[in-house]
Amino acid sequence: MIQMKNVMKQYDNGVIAIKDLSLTVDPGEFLYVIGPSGAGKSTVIKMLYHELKPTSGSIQVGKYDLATMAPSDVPYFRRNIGIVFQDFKLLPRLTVFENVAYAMQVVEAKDEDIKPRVLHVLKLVGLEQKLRRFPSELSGGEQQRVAIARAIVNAPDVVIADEPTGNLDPDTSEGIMDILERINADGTTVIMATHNREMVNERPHRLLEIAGGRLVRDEQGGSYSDEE
Amino acid sequence: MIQMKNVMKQYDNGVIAIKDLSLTVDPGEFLYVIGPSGAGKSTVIKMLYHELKPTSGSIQVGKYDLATMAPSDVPYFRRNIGIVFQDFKLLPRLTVFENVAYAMQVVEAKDEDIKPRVLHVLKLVGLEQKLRRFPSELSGGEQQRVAIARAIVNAPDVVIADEPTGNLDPDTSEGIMDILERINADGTTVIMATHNREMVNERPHRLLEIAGGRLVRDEQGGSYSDEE
Amino acid sequence: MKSNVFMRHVRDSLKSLKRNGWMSVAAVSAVTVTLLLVGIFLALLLNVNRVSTQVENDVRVRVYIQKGTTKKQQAALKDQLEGLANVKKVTYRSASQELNSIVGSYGSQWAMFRGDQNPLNNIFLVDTKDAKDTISVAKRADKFKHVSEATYGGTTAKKLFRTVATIQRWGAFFTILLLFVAVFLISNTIRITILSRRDEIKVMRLVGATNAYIRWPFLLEGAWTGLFGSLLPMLIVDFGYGLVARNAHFTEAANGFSLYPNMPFLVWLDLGMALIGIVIGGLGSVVSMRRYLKA
Amino acid sequence: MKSNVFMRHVRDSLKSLKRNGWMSVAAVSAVTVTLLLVGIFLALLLNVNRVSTQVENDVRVRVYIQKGTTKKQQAALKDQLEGLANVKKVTYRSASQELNSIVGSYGSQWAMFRGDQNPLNNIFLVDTKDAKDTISVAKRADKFKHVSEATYGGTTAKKLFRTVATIQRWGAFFTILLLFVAVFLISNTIRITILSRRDEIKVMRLVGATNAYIRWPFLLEGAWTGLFGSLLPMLIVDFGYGLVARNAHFTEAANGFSLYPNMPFLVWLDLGMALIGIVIGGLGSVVSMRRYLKA
Ligand SMILES: Nc1ncnc2c1ncn2[C@@H]1O[C@H](COP(=O)(O)OP(=O)(O)OP(=O)(O)O)[C@@H](O)[C@H]1O
Ligand SMILES: Nc1ncnc2c1ncn2[C@@H]1O[C@H](COP(=O)(O)OP(=O)(O)OP(=O)(O)O)[C@@H](O)[C@H]1O
Ligand SMILES: [Mg+2]
Ligand SMILES: [Mg+2]
Repeated sequence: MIQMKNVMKQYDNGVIAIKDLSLTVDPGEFLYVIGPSGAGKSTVIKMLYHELKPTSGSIQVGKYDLATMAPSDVPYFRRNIGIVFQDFKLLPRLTVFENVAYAMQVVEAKDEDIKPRVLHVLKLVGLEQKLRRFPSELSGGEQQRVAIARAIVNAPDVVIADEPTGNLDPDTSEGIMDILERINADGTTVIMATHNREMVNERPHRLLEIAGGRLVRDEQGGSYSDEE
Repeated sequence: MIQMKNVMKQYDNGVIAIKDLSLTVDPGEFLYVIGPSGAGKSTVIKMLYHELKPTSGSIQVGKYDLATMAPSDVPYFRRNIGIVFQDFKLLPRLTVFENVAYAMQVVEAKDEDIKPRVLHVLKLVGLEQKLRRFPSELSGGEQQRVAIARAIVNAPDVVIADEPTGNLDPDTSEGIMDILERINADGTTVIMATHNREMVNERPHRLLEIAGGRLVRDEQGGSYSDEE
Repeated sequence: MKSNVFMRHVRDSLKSLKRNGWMSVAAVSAVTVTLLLVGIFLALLLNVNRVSTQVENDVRVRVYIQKGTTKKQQAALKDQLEGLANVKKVTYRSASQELNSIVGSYGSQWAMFRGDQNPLNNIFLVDTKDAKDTISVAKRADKFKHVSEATYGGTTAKKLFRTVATIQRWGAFFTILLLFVAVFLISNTIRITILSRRDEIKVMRLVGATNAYIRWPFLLEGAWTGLFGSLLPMLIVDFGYGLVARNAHFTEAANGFSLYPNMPFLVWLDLGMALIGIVIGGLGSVVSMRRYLKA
Repeated sequence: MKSNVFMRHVRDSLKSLKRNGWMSVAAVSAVTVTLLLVGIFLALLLNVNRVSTQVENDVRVRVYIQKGTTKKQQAALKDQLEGLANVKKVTYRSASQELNSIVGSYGSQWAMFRGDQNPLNNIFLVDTKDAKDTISVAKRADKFKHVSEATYGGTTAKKLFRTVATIQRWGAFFTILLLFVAVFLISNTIRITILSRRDEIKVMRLVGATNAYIRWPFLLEGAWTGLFGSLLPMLIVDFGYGLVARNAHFTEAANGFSLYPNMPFLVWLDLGMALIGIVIGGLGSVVSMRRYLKA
């Protein structure tokens, strides 16, 4: 499903964020990515959905080899991936409903399918009362939940989430985790960068730890507190 | 120090985010504000530093009555408060160093005082290596730490932080909490909205819980997990 | 593209225009002011061009008829002149009419020549189809029978031709300059608005939108901006030109000059302004976006 | 404000201009193109105005001297004419010079009047200080001794006055329109850039900056934008005007018309453009920011 081989990433300013990282993720896995602030978690995730290109090494996601993929294929490639960005990246000029619907419109879903599906996922994340709000009229956690709803609305093969519960209280976080585990149970691959120790320890899955741009741990059901 | 009396806040779109909230904070207190996503934590915090005005009720912070404060006094009022915004609000066109220095420049600090002080606080939050980076070249947690450095650089009377550890790993969060507790021990009032159950439970302070726009709990040393 | 998708783009573009609030207002008003300038100056330049052509056409060949020529011979000469290539019209003026115009501009002491004393000849004024033909027509008429002399104003006319050519050359230069400036300013305004929305465009890419899908609403929004920006200039230019043309009518008609009549002229001018607005607004959007549609 | 704080604002404004990258480029080039238009059209309009005044000043009073007036009497008349209020210059032209100019423009059959046959008078051409005084000077000269008649071109002159007045009225209108458009377009461009940075301004407020402290770098950045935007237009206009004026020199001098000489003219024009850029750029920033400095 996903294969990274000897990936190195140097940013334009010279920072080497990822040094040498190889990784295989099978379809249907649930993967935590942890590591200290600035370790390189977001960098890895951004390379997975091709926002960033690796400086060297190769990345294969599904049938796409990201190094050789034509620019015109990128949108189609991304349609199989639902992404929750660390900074949400909602469209400021669209309402909650429209933000989520946009992700369906771009895959040319039919109008009559869009409405019920969008309402359904917004209900899942507990925002069914705020359809007409603009992102600027939402609390931080509400914005984050819109981002989550948008990521799952197309029922993608892979959901990649960068700290999807950073702005959520523990109860709401549990709710979101329930959703992610449920879609994972239905076959969706889930990759999730997180700082939430409690969650990692209480809901064990495969755990990847990155530190200083290197993979320092990759263990099934590992727990966050190991190093303490 | 801080006194809110029967504060009600209705947003322009009609949402009543805070229903009737009264609150007194003494100088030197350390206060957690918790509550589910959308409860009204950020709204209370924004009223405290006068980004929002209450629809009714009165707020007194230090010698300022926020309802009657002249617009020209607002900057001077804010200089006694260090704020960590939930969405960071860094200036995108300034480097890490400049962002923190800016907060000192506006209070007309001398150039020769600015440099050592800025370097000091950036070292505290672990960013001494990234002085010349722009915010867009930082990881989420690094941006959050710049925001924290900016909030404390002027050694204000009050630090108000809206989820200052939402994007930080547990270890870094501990470090930030150490800093906040240290300046609190030196007499600074600290008010902090957070979702971090572990932290609230391990470092007990006065705990304020907001739900649905109302104060539902206010107890010294309360713990997050009470309701579970 | 399916037609319901296109309708969605149209709806989205209008929604976006509305939600962009002040940014849209600023962009539309930049287009408005630019096109207003274009409309007004273009109306001026085109009419200067027209009038200068009319002035040039005022240059006529003066054919002096020998004294003692009979009416019949005069009529034959007129036919001959009218038969020349490039001749549009031949007008007869008697010697006393000629003298009157001299008295009018050179002073009354010329009046003593009135009547039999009149040393002047009867003349034919020959209008050519194109002012440039004046010289050749004069040369040919000079050789006809009963013609004592055929002149075309000599150096004065040559000077006039040169002046008119200069004016028209500069008119063309200023017209092109104006159009270039308008195109640049409108597309530049659009560019700035796109620039301030580059993050939005990137997000659209990130959630799987194709470039075409992203482009359409922006293209349409740019075109709307251009269209809405051209409405006020059209109104003002139509109204203002109508006013000026009406007032000018009496004074100018006396001099034999005329502005373009309102009707087809304003339609073309309006169409030109609307087209510049719409095309440059839409194209400007698409071109400005290119850079953000790469990754 | 302490001077080191001001120097900081200057540094910050330049830094910000640089870091805003394409946005700055777009703003500067909008100013460039606008001022280029202003510079070129202003050079045109001001010169049209000047030449039309020169044409008007060509209208002179013609004082016909009675036949048989002695040289001495003529000299006395000349003194008298020069003594009139508003008279600038009095020029003598003999009857044969007059006839020659008629032959030049009306045809050679007038040549038969050469020599003793010449029915024309010797005349004085009187230039007035202001073309408008022509009529009153003519009226007074008419009553002097040895004057058979004093004319000022009659309806032709009146028509000319009217035409020149119309041209100058329109010239003023277009100049004002142009300046208004320039001011609007430049401030509007600045407004859009400020609009796209409103969040920054709000953040500055939130970290305790006073409005004055926030305003200065933006004001200066706007002024730099205006200044840098005026450099290219200054160069182009200076160079282009030099070129045109040099070429026009020979042809126009012959007609007695002249463009403004480069030297003080271009300095004023450049100064005007730079001032518009700097002042509107700076003021535009400050005005556009007002709304975001409220809370
Ligand atoms: N656009 C960029 N340009 C330059 N350096 C960058 C850029 N983005 C991130 N970095 C650097 O790369 C390193 C890894 O960043 P990354 O965002 O992957 O960290 P992270 O593990 O996601 O951290 P966090 O938990 O704080 O979000 C950091 O040192 C960061 O400063
Ligand atoms: N600008 C706004 N306009 C309208 N409604 C708003 C605005 N900001 C927040 N709200 C609403 O007010 C309520 C309280 O929001 P607030 O941001 O205070 O929540 P919060 O407790 O900080 O939540 P979180 O933990 O998710 O940040 C929410 O229902 C939110 O939707
Ligand atoms: Mg990250
Ligand atoms: Mg909040």
